Amino acid sequence: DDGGGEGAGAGGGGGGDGEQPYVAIISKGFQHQFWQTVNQGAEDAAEELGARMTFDGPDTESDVEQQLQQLQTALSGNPDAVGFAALDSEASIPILTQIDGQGIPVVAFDSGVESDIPVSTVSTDNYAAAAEAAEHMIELTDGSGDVAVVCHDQTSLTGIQRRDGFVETIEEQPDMQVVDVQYGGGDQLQSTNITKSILQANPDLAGIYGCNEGSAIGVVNGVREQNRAEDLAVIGFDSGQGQIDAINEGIMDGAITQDPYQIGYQTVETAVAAINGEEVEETVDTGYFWYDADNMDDDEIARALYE
Amino acid sequence: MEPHGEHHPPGGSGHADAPLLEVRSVSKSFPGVKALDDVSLDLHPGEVLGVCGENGAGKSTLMKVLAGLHMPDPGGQVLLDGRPAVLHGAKDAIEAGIAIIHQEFQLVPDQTVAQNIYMGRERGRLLIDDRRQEREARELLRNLRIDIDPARQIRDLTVAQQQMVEIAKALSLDARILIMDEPTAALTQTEIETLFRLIRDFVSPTTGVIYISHRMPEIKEITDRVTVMRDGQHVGTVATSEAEVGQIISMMVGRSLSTDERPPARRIGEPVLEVEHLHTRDLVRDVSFMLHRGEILGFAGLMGAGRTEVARAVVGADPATGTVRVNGREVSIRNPADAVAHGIGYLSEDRKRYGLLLDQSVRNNIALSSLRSFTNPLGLIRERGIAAQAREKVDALRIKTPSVNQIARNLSGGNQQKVILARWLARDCDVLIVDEPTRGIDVGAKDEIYALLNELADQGTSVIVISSELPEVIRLSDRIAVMCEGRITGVLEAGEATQERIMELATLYRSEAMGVRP
Amino acid sequence: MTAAEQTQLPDEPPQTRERRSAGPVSLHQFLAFGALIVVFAFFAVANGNFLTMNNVANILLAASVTGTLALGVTFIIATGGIDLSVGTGMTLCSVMTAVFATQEFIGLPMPVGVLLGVAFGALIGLVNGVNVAVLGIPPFIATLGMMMAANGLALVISDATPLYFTSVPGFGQIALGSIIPRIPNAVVIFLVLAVIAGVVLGKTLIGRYALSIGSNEEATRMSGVNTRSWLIRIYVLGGAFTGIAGVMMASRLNSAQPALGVGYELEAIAAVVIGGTSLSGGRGSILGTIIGAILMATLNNGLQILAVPQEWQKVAVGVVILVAVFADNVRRRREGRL
Amino acid sequence: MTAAEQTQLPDEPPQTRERRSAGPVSLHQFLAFGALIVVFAFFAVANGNFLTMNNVANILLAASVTGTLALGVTFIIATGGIDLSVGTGMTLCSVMTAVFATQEFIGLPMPVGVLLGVAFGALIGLVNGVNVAVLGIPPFIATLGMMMAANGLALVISDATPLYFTSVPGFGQIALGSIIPRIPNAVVIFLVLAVIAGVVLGKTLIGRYALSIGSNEEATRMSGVNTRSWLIRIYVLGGAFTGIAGVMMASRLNSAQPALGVGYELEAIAAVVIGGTSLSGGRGSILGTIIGAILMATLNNGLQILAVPQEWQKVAVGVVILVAVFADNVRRRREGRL
Ligand SMILES: Nc1ncnc2c1ncn2[C@@H]1O[C@H](COP(=O)(O)OP(=O)(O)OP(=O)(O)O)[C@@H](O)[C@H]1O
Ligand SMILES: Nc1ncnc2c1ncn2[C@@H]1O[C@H](COP(=O)(O)OP(=O)(O)OP(=O)(O)O)[C@@H](O)[C@H]1O
Ligand SMILES: [Mg+2]
Ligand SMILES: [Mg+2]
Repeated sequence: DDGGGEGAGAGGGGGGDGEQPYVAIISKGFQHQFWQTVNQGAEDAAEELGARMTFDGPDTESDVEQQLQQLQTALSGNPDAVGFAALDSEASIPILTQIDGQGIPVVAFDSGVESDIPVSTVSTDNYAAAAEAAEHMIELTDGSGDVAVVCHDQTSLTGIQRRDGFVETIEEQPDMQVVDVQYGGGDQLQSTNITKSILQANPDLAGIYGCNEGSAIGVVNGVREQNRAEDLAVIGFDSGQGQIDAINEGIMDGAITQDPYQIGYQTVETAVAAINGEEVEETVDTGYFWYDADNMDDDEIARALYE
Repeated sequence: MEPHGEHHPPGGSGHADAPLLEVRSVSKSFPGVKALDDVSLDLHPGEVLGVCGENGAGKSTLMKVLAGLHMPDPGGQVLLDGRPAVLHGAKDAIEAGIAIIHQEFQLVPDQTVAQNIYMGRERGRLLIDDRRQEREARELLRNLRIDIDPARQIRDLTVAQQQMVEIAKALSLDARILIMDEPTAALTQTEIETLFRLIRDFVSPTTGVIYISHRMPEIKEITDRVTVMRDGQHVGTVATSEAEVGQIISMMVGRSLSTDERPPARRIGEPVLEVEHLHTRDLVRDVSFMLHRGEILGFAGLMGAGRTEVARAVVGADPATGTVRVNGREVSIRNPADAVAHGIGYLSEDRKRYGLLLDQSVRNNIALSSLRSFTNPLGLIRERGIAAQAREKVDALRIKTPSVNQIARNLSGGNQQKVILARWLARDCDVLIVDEPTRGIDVGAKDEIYALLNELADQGTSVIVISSELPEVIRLSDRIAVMCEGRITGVLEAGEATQERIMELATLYRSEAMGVRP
Repeated sequence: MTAAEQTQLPDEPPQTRERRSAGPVSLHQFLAFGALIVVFAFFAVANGNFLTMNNVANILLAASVTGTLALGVTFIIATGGIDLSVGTGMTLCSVMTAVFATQEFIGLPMPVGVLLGVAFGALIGLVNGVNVAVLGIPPFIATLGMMMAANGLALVISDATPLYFTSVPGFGQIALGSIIPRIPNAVVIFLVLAVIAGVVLGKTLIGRYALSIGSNEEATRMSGVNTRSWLIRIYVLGGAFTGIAGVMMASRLNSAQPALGVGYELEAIAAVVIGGTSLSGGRGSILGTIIGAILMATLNNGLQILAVPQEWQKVAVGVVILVAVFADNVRRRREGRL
Repeated sequence: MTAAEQTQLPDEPPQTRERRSAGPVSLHQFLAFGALIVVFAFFAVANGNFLTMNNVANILLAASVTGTLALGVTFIIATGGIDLSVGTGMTLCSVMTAVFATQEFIGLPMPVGVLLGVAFGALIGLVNGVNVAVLGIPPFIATLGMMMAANGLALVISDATPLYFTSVPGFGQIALGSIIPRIPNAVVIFLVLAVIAGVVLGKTLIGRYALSIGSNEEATRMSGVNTRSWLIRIYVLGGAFTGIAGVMMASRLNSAQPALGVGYELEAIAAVVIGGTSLSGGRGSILGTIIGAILMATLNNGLQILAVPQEWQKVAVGVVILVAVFADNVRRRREGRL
């Protein structure tokens, strides 16, 4: 059902089908800095390429229904391409099939969709990134001791991958063990309280890992409030002022960052290419970095960090 | 209060001749109802003015205008000491020296007696001094000779005690004009006497009282003049000493009424309801009685004697032990639904709390107990049947309402009472327990209700009438059970029941009524 | 009523106002409906892509799950209660439907699985009803407890992973098939349920008693209605709607998403209240609830199509809810119903 | 009362029960307190790390933000209202405090910035109060609208990024410093506020009228109390607590986190109700609220220390809330208050 917009007299602001390519992006959220940075990258790309874009995401990363609803609504705007970060790739198949049927290219980003509908997938390998976090944890603890995980959510794909990548790598170590995994919904305060409880329950803990920005901040706060910065290895995920400060203060030993700006940028770039009928890569790996006090100021790293 | 300079000389147009309060051509319309139509009335210093009228005549509406709760329609005027007053809200009225005891209680149930009395003028500077409030309230109540502990919560008081608190609160306001809207509806003889004493103490050359009641003997006893209203209009004002009760009544209803005659004795059938060894946790002690087919059994007693509690226990509204037999078979009644299933209906004395669905229509209120009989085989309710029934009852009981779709809250107090009565008449119970069935009902309607109860009994329904008005119990009942302190102290046959005999039994265990010291 | 009097209204407390107002239910929706028309017209003019057959179907589809929850909540609120457990309860029902119907678990035939899913909703309602009516726990707390418990149980049972219905052919068709061309079945189901709910609330004993209990529970009880048992039935009925919504949700997502559901209860309650049902009980309107649900869905949809930044969307929805309810109050006051 | 009679209790409708029960407030907390003791004892026995000075301070710290919100909510609920906006309202106040105090924005001196942050909370309360008392919008809807609007505004103003207080020296000390050794200031602030709230609720006009309005608004008005204006003041007071909680939260996180806040309102309300304040208004207890808040924090802390899987934690908290409130009802019934 393309060509729906009949101009609607006075307003006319909506359609604009012909001139500018329109990319509708449905992300996994909008309230957190990570997604805001993705949004920023996408906006910049759109501007450079002369495209129009919109950006929406559900309130929480468990609200699959809201996300699909937003995707559905976005279709009413007659986009020329769709960027989509599926919360649940399987549940999105029917609507993706519908989009495919309308001949609209789909670019998956952040996490993949298990289907051949997307023309390209722009993402970070969260499992590998988490495994890298674990490697650093092993290094920091000399390969022995108990560690704990504070995660943002137990059902979303990123939540699961960042937990499992870490836990499974740690468990391979003979002398290491993950004693507790708790979920704080990415809420900084709740994550703080959780961290403190974990430290309380495990006085001999050797290290602790926070799975996303909010969780990592919570871990930092908890460690700070319990005065355990000295003897604990603390590892975070994503960036943001809070984690950067914590690394500078020496509370946090380091963190994994993805490159959300690039994720946003490349998604739009790929989508516009697809609209223009150009050949696109099946996967675009936007990469991840380990950053700590030593390399934080390196150009390559600093570009990927957001404050 | 805003003095209008234009028509009246400012200041003292002479306190001596100006009435304390004057109402000039006040009208008040509600959607579909003209509750007041060009009403005028005056109250002179030092007098008690009675206001009479049928249910829905507009008495309460007029008083609410004076209390600042309703704005009258444009055109009318309220004058205090000869000066026009604009009463915007309760505070204005209180500041203008008008205290009012509303027909429906206006107390805060979760707070104490003292806190209620001083509501709006709390004692203490930075912090509320509850001790002082209690002390002052105790003093006040002692001076008024009302025996209620000021530290008790309102919700733990009986209806009558609450009424006494309302009275004490109004008197404590140091008002010049005291308005009482059916203050005795919840009181028994002893408290009524206390109230009259308080009114007489209150009246002075600078104060006046407006007294609304449906009870003619009270009007005769306490008022100096009587203003009669009908259908929202002022019918006339007469000096009490010069007017016969019959004359007042015919002004009210526009016709004369039959006299208070007991109908000839009925033929009474076999026992329908037998109650044995009834006990409740708080009050009722070993109550046993028997009710026969077609009989009207009266329950008399002082306030707090436990009549209501017996009724509530019998219908399963409150926990109790004892046995109840219906038509000779022992039954287990755990809640009012069980009671109704066994053919026992109970009309509560507290219509607002236990009776009305205030926000629902008259027809829904009437249909509540009989709803099931209006369902078709599919389980759907037949609205037409409900409406027809409601219209029939509204006509039969002469309920004053613009339509059966009117919200119950908008009906006058007496008409609300009739609606609940209609509900039980629609249900067709074998045993009907009516608790203060004529509370707030006008004289004309009272007669109709008496006739109705008699008719019910004649048709074989057994009725228990609980009433604080002795003439009412005596007039209606075939037998009268008298209670005192939770026990039945005697059962009198119709022939032997006199007010004196009943009072004797009602005070068997104590020389003074609970709540009020003589 | 004259204009003079409107300005002269003595300061009546609004809560009392609300409690006092009532009347034939048919009138109440009028304003919510007005608000819906205004919002619709606005979006239609502002963006040409809004008023297409396709997008209207979208809006209705978006309204159907919350709307179904809201239908059940209408009954609970009519009694003067509240149900905070519908959101996570719905999710638990999705999960249980997966347990009953998918091959990975019990693998019952689809219709049986669906029925059991709905029955599970009724069971949740039963527990709520017993907690409220028999144990005397205030509805807010009883259903708050259930909200948390259901959230936890959904995660426990599903092991915190989505359960897919791939093994249940045709399950996705329940919500997304189109018996009527171009209209998703979920919309049809919602509207059929709405008609049923309207009849049940207005024309049957359970509906009448719900309103009576909300109006004055004691008086209803004293009139010989077994309020305890009816209250339980009302919560069971509400729970059944939760169950249906759970099945619809599962079908729409072709999976049970165990972490979903928190927040849906507020949306459902908001739809009910925007539709003119009073939170103090005694007054309720199914038509209003439907309009309320569609109004919320329309707002979300229209604002997104206008590409309003999402944070402003939230502000706008909050303000529109306030304005709609306020305007409704004004209208009722005009009509002298307050 | 004999044993025989207890079994014969007729089924009284619980809502009325609740309404009817009352009495000296001091008694009400007894059971919530009992529940707290039981929970505490259980965790102490189950895990040796639970009962340390440090962990007790942790629990109190965890209770202090929600507890402060709950103090304000107690006043609103006492009037028979409800406040759903405290969670996101708190966040908005955090953001506004950052706007006032940090160098990146206005950069006022810290005490001024903090005061303005609190005042902003009062402003939110004012809007709620006007919506409820003047415009006649039911509290649930008025504060639901505000909840959404505040959520959106916090994101808009902060541009959806956390605002850090690094430029405001000493700001973190507001919550985390220790005037009293080993006790974080947030705990001290919370307890001081609790004492103030207790006096205000019990001994001043605003508290008294809050309870009166909740018990019988019409009667209160007829006593010459300007209920409209008092209601507004009560909402403003509640809003001020929201503002203080916002500052405490910001100080604790040394940043304003704009996406936070949804869900805190239910926790605050739960604390209030567990503490014996009746949702139908007229009855309220600050001591109860404190105990309720600490009980919830203890549960979360203890279950985490026991490393109970999170999904089971939710179930456990839900069930404990139900049991605590139910047991409280039973006790009150025993005392013949029902
Ligand atoms: N708020 C209202 N809305 C609509 N009608 C009302 C309202 N208040 C009173 N009425 C109507 O006004 C008329 C007068 O009522 P009012 O209460 O003044 O009667 P009353 O003389 O006090 O009767 P009663 O003796 O029964 O108390 C009645 O018909 C009543 O239904
Ligand atoms: N302690 C109490 N707390 C609450 N309500 C009470 C208490 N005592 C009595 N009541 C209620 O007050 C009302 C009257 O009490 P009771 O049954 O003892 O007296 P009665 O003989 O019917 O007198 P009345 O003429 O006042 O109705 C009843 O509704 C009863 O439930
Ligand atoms: Mg009257
Ligand atoms: Mg009685």
